[in-house]
Amino acid sequence: MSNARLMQGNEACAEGALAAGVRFFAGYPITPSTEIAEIMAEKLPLLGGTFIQMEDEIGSMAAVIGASLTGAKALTATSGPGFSLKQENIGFAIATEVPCVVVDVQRAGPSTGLPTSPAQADVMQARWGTHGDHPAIVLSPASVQECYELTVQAFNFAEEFRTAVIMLMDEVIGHLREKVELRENLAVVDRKKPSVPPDRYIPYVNDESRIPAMANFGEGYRYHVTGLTHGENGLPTGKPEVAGKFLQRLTHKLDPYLDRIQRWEEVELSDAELVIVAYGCTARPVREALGAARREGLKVGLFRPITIWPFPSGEIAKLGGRKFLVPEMNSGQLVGEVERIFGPKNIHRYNRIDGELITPGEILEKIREVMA
Amino acid sequence: MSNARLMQGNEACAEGALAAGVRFFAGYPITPSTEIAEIMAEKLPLLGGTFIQMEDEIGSMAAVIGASLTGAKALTATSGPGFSLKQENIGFAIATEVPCVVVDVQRAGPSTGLPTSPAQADVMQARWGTHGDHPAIVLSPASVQECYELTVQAFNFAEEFRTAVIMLMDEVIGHLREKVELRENLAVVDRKKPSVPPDRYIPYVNDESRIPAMANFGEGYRYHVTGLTHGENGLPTGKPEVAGKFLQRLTHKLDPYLDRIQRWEEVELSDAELVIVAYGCTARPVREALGAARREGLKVGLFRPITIWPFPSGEIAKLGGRKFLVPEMNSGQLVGEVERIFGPKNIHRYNRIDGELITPGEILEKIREVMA
Amino acid sequence: MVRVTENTQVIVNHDWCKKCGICLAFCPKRVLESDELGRVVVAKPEECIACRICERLCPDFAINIEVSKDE
Amino acid sequence: MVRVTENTQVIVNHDWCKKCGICLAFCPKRVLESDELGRVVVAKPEECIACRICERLCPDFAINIEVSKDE
Amino acid sequence: MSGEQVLLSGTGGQGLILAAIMLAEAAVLAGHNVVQSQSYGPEARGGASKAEVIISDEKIYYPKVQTPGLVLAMSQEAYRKYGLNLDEAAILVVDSTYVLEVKPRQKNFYALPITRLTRSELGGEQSANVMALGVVAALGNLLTREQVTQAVLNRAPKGTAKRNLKALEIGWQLGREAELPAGNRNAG
Amino acid sequence: MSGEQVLLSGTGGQGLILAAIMLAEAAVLAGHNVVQSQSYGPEARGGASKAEVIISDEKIYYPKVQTPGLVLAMSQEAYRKYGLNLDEAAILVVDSTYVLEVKPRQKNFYALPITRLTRSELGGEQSANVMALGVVAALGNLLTREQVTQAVLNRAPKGTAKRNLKALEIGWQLGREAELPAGNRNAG
Amino acid sequence: MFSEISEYFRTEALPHIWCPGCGIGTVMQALVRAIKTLQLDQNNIVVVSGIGCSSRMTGYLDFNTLHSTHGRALAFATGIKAAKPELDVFVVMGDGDAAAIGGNHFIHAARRNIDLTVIVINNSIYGMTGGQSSPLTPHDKRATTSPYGNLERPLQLLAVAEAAGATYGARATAYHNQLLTKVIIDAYNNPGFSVVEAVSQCPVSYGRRNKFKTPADMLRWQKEHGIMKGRQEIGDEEFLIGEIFRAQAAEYTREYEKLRQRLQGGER
Amino acid sequence: MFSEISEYFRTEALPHIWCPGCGIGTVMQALVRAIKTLQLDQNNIVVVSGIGCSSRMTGYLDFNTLHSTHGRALAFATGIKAAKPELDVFVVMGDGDAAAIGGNHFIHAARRNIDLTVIVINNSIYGMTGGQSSPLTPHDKRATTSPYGNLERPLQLLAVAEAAGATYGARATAYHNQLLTKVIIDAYNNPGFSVVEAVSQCPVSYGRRNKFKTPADMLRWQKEHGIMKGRQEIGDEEFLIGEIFRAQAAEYTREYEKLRQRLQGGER
Ligand SMILES: Cc1ncc(C[n+]2csc(CCOP(=O)(O)OP(=O)(O)O)c2C)c(N)n1
Ligand SMILES: Cc1ncc(C[n+]2csc(CCOP(=O)(O)OP(=O)(O)O)c2C)c(N)n1
Ligand code: SF4
Ligand code: SF4
Ligand code: SF4
Ligand code: SF4
Ligand code: SF4
Ligand code: SF4
Ligand SMILES: [Mg+2]
Ligand SMILES: [Mg+2]
Repeated sequence: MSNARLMQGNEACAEGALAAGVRFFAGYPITPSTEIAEIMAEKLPLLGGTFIQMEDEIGSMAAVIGASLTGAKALTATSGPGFSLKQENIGFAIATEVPCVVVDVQRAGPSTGLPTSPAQADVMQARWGTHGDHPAIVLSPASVQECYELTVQAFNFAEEFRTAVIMLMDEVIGHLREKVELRENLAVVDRKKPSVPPDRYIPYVNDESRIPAMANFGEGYRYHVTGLTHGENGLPTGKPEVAGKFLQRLTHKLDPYLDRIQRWEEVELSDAELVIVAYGCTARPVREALGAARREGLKVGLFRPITIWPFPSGEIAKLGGRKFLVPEMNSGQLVGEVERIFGPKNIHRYNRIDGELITPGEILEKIREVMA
Repeated sequence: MSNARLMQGNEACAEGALAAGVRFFAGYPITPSTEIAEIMAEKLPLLGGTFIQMEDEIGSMAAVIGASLTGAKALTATSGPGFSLKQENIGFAIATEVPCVVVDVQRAGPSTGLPTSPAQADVMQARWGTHGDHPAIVLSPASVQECYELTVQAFNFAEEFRTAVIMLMDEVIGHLREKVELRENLAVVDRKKPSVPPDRYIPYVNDESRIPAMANFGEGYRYHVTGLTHGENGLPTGKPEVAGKFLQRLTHKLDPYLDRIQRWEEVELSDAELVIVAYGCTARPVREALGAARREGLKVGLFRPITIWPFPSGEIAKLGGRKFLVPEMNSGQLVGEVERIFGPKNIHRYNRIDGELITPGEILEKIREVMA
Repeated sequence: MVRVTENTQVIVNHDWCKKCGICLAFCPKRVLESDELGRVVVAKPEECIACRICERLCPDFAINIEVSKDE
Repeated sequence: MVRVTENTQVIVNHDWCKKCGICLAFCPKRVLESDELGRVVVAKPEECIACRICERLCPDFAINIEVSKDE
Repeated sequence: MSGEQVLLSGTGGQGLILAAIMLAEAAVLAGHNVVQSQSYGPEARGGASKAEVIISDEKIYYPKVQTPGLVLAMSQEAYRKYGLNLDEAAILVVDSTYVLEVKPRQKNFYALPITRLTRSELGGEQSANVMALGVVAALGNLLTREQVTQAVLNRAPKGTAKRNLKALEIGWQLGREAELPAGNRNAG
Repeated sequence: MSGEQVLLSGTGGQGLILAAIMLAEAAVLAGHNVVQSQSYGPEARGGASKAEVIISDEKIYYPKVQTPGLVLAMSQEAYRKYGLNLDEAAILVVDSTYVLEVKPRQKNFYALPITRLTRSELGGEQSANVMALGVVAALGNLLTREQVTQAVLNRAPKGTAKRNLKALEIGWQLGREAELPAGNRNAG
Repeated sequence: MFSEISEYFRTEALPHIWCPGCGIGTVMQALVRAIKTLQLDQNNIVVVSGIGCSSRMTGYLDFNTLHSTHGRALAFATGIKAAKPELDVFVVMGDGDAAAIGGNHFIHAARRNIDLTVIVINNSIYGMTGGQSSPLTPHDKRATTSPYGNLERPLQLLAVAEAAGATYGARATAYHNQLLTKVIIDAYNNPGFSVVEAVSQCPVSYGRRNKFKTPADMLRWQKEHGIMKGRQEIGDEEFLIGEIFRAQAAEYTREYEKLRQRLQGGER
Repeated sequence: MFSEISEYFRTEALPHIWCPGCGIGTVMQALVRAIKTLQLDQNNIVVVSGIGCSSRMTGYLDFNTLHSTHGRALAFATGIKAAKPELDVFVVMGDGDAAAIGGNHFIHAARRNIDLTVIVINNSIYGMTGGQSSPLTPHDKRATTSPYGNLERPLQLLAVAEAAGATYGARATAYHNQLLTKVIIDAYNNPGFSVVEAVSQCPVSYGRRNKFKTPADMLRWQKEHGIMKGRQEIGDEEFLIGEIFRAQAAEYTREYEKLRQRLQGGER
């Protein structure tokens, strides 16, 4: 017997959060993400943490930001309709640089749609859902093990880069049960604390790192947090010079760290004439189809973005000159990013939007068609 | 004296709405869109219509959809934070195919940002802000006259194609005062009514037109409206065949009409070596810089998308082989659509995000740089 | 005095009935019983007093009391 | 009896004062007046009874009553 | 083992998802790779219910059952959807309590009165899922009885262990016995 | 006329935006093209306020003033921002009620006690904006007195027409007179 | 007999999706009986719901029906009624729908006293999503997100409605379904914002976790704990049924119509 | 004297942005005086606000301050208090902020009786956006979106708070600023959700449109219409000031702490 456990994707996500040190959860139930809240409701008080079911998703997002300001690692989880509602406050977390993680377990939409069926149609929303310019980190797990590990990673990114990180799951992965190893030796990152006494603390300092140190409420560093454009002292200002500098830093704060943030998996790419770019649940039928295709002598490989935003364009650019196929459970979203690298020539799509997971057979057929 | 009137962009938008036959407005104040609500509050009861100030933006969007179901042409107006909040119900309007128009007068964000300063940073949100796959029509006026005319157009599109249309204005245009001619002979389109008796009415019929005829509540055609995926009879279903068919029709309902929906303006493009793609307020400094550049012998022209979504890619593709410059008051949004057409080579950007309108001087300098 | 009970019919729509057991539990006359698979059986139709409690409490419109007019 | 009024100073911070006129209107002793541009003038400092009404009602922390300790 | 695909089908409320989880758990205990998934009707109750388990010693990519090796159908509708046209190489188990009309089938067919037996032996329908699990596990030859027993213990809601173990035992027995006269039985 | 650019500056509450609208309205009445815009402090009140008008017979693309032909400064801060380094070819009008420190300037400079005069002539500061408009319009030589009068009538809040017409008259007079001794006056 | 009321149903959509023993069907019956009694014009009736088990009701009713978004039914209904006041607008919501995410629309619709007939189906739980606690879950009761018993107190929905400005409030249960029909009739007849709290059983997501063995047990609990208004003291888990409050106030759409007429008469 | 309280301010941020005669500054002074009287640890105080003129207050106060999003201050504050109950959390909101877009968070924070000290600055209008009607704008008064006079009735905010479960409610005015300081102290001392409605003047966006010539006129109106609780009848535009209600109930964060301890003691 191994020490592996059978676990659902949503459960693994919750366990990952606990492993990352999460001690606060605020949420509002919604299929297919609810299990995450239910597990947190059970476990957090046992660990001295806090679970609170808020009156709606907007309040949940707000409570998570509030909790994070006191120093707690804080999580919320939702699905499409709730994700739409959270957008304003997600923008607030990003603008005020308060670390937190938002899980969106995608279901089929738009609107109420097919609440119990999978889709990958919040991909663009995860990048652009809140108003105004902003940076975004969005991760996409393709297995239950990854739900666990990427949730830890999401918190590490949130804490290190002081931002709201999106875990973009889908109904297939969230409800799937697989063997998971809850590795204990995962690196856990905590936010950088001020190294100076309160009177010398500059809460939104614009230094080379682009990531200011963060004091927690109640620890003697009194400062101001506002969603208005603000100076390095945190106080609001509309002066174009100051506001502009802040917005430049904010919008480009991730740029120096892209190497570390962008993650992907490559499968049989070296000799591949066709590169399939697939992520989340869709990567799985692709993986299955790959074997069959290779057996037919079709030189095809998989590029699986794990970080879907910032999209690993640089890495994909290196694969220029080949054909691409981007299968998605939407009517074509991330494929646009591949087009931005190469233009639309030789970029193929395969889309399914009826709430059913794409099958290996469909992928294989499409591979044959594209390579014919 | 001419019969032209001095009018603010927001005012022209309100007048356009009235000219289109709007008799219902629900909203929640927010700078820089508030004047639209204020004008509607004054004028609608005089015209036998209804203005209601709701408790928030979510409720405003809901009330507008409700009113439209009774047959009223209905409008709401907001800015960034409110636009984020409306996203869930915008998705509902699109999914249930209830005509309405949402004005977003863009201000600088993210979050509260610079509430009284302009930006163009909700461009991607206007396309992708709500969860799930969905079609979108988004219009971008560059003058006060266009605020008037495009609002009429927005309602015509909403009514003809049964969808929520976004008027994506910006603070510059919304608060600008210019001479406007309130043309009386503008074409006004009304939703297609059922031509069959109630017992033969199929509320979400999937015919060639892709746009079902719409009965109004209270007129004898009793039917069901739901944001769940539904069959042609309007009743909810999760069956992949039926749901998939519905979602296909919905997502692609605009495809046959792109020719009519996509609008743009071309200025001095015939011999242009550099094409500037600019929209909304940014088109104005570009227009001004064009003259100066031409005087310097620089062959440069303007392509101004008026319909920014669906983006007129086909038209721009015809301009292949030239250089492109996409100046925006954001850190690069619509430029991605141009890159999708050609790949990133020869596509240049110019971005300003400090809340100040780009100047003709900046554009001119950039033109020189790009053409050097 | 007219005995309406005699002309009462208790009709169960088995396509709609979900075997929740509510009608059984509240029938004052124990007209209804359930079989081994939980299906509603009109065991003592003659006892029915047409009080319609079952009809009103049934969440599924699955039980119907028909009283014939000619008493 | 100590007459504190004698040691009271009424100090207006003109950098903060927004000339709203509230202090003038509520001073029970009419200590304060406004000049032709609306600026607050301490016209009758000697009348001030240090009631601090002006101080508490001023929305701008622009008027200060200093009572010297040595009466 | 490479890709044993099991499909448990019936109606919401019969507890088939839990049975599938127990089956998957047992496979984990046995050191196999496993994926378990399900699909719901409109937000989780009432209609058709389907739970899937794939057990393999290789990596499992595609998580949905494509060619089931064993199908359990606990309602007529489930039989119609998943049993009726099932390849004869695959094992088909139907709960004859609910599945009353079946198409004759040459082999690998077991019609067993699972729910009826649960009622009579355990006084109520709860644990019919575990009895079914016993049948499936015994017929599928996938796992040892100990592994399945342990899985039931791990996953049974507290307070129900005893009852469920008993159900499992009966189910296991039922499966074994059904198998004895070698396949081709139509107990419809 | 090609691109007359006018900038009215001061603090929020002085009504300069309304004055700018009236100016723009007059230009429309005169058949010109015009754009009028403004910028606010933090959501509309308190701080600095700037209203801009561009009048032209050609199409006006860029809506913001780039090289003002006339600047009105009704506060010391506004003077510092827009008046201090103004090209001497442009006309600079300051309200000497508020703008107390000015840099000497060779020409096109008019320091006039607009607010003070409004107080003394009209008993209160309301309408100082319209008086300023009168000055600006007279000095700018942009429009006829009738056009400006009509614009004030069109745009004045109801109940204030009489007062505003009087303010306009005084302002116009003030502007005309200031101009008479030919430019270079420093009434600081 | 179902045939007496079947004209008000989309019979082709039945049987409905609710679980065995769920009280929502019983509440639906009471509503339809009220509408039948009121003899309203079917074409003139709009029923609006949000999202939840309760809100699926609109799919089964043969009126103009709108199944909107979670919590927003009253805002949609406000738009409908404000735009076309001659429609008879009913609103059906779950307790989570109405009191959790929808709480703000609830108090503002009440404040406006807009003429809507509102039925809140209170099953003390989020049924649709599988049994999380709602703002109306009683203290100490179990839910999947209150695994140790609910720490919070339930919202006094009718008290809030009254404080916010509603002009009619009543409570009945699935068990007391004739009373339910009656108070729905009264609610409709009140020209203003009228709320009926319909206590209902959710055997699957609430009952199972809270020691109710069968749906019938839950109905018995309703029978025993619903106390007709008038009795002076009520015990622990008891609650009042019947008309709870009634008040007088101007109704929104009528006020708006007066404004239109005033303005069209030239006044401002 | 400002110097007595200046330690609680970010003096570098003054003068503030509020209009001449705006009452928010006066309310801010009353709040600071209350905090000074209470002798609270400055580092332990959090002040949360939403968006609006009133909510700009947090920028001027030298505590841990959070200027959040419109209407959501209480939800942010709930997260702060729930995560770190030892903090003293004050919440400052405008009437629109608290009662319009924020109404739902308001009733649910009240229901939880979470230990927050809430000051709603009621100037009867949306000040920041230039004078639209708020849910607390009195009937018939003018606003830019009620150009013909407000058709709606104002929300009885304290009545709703009480019905929803708040355990302390009081009202004072900018004019009655010593009372205001006192009720803020009492509100802080009440271990639960405590609401102070601070009636304030907005001369620019409300006063001008509603026949108040000067800020002083508005303060005079407050003086004359604010009636100390106790008097039996109050007239038309009059309103009660002083402590309005007080109640007993379990407080959310303390209940949660009890749960943690119970579970860590091994119980479930
Ligand atoms: C914005 C949004 N959040 C959450 C959900 C998920 N959701 C669906 S129904 C529901 C609650 C149902 O509870 P209730 O309103 O009491 O209705 P019931 O199912 O109990 O009848 C929730 C949270 C959703 N559909 N939309
Ligand atoms: C989501 C959102 N909607 C609307 C606004 C615009 N807005 C800013 S403040 C405000 C209302 C201000 O009124 P109130 O809360 O009473 O505060 P006051 O300014 O009167 O102090 C509004 C509607 C916003 N910032 N965010
Ligand atoms: S109450 Fe209705 S559904 Fe329930 S058992 Fe009786 S007939 Fe069947
Ligand atoms: S009508 Fe009354 S007596 Fe007859 S079966 Fe129904 S409940 Fe029993
Ligand atoms: S109250 Fe204050 S701001 Fe107002 S006039 Fe007096 S000192 Fe100046
Ligand atoms: S302290 Fe009292 S008496 Fe003295 S100036 Fe102020 S208000 Fe007048
Ligand atoms: S979950 Fe509860 S409320 Fe929903 S249908 Fe089932 S029993 Fe009814
Ligand atoms: S608008 Fe009103 S509330 Fe806002 S600062 Fe000015 S006076 Fe105060
Ligand atoms: Mg419920
Ligand atoms: Mg206010």
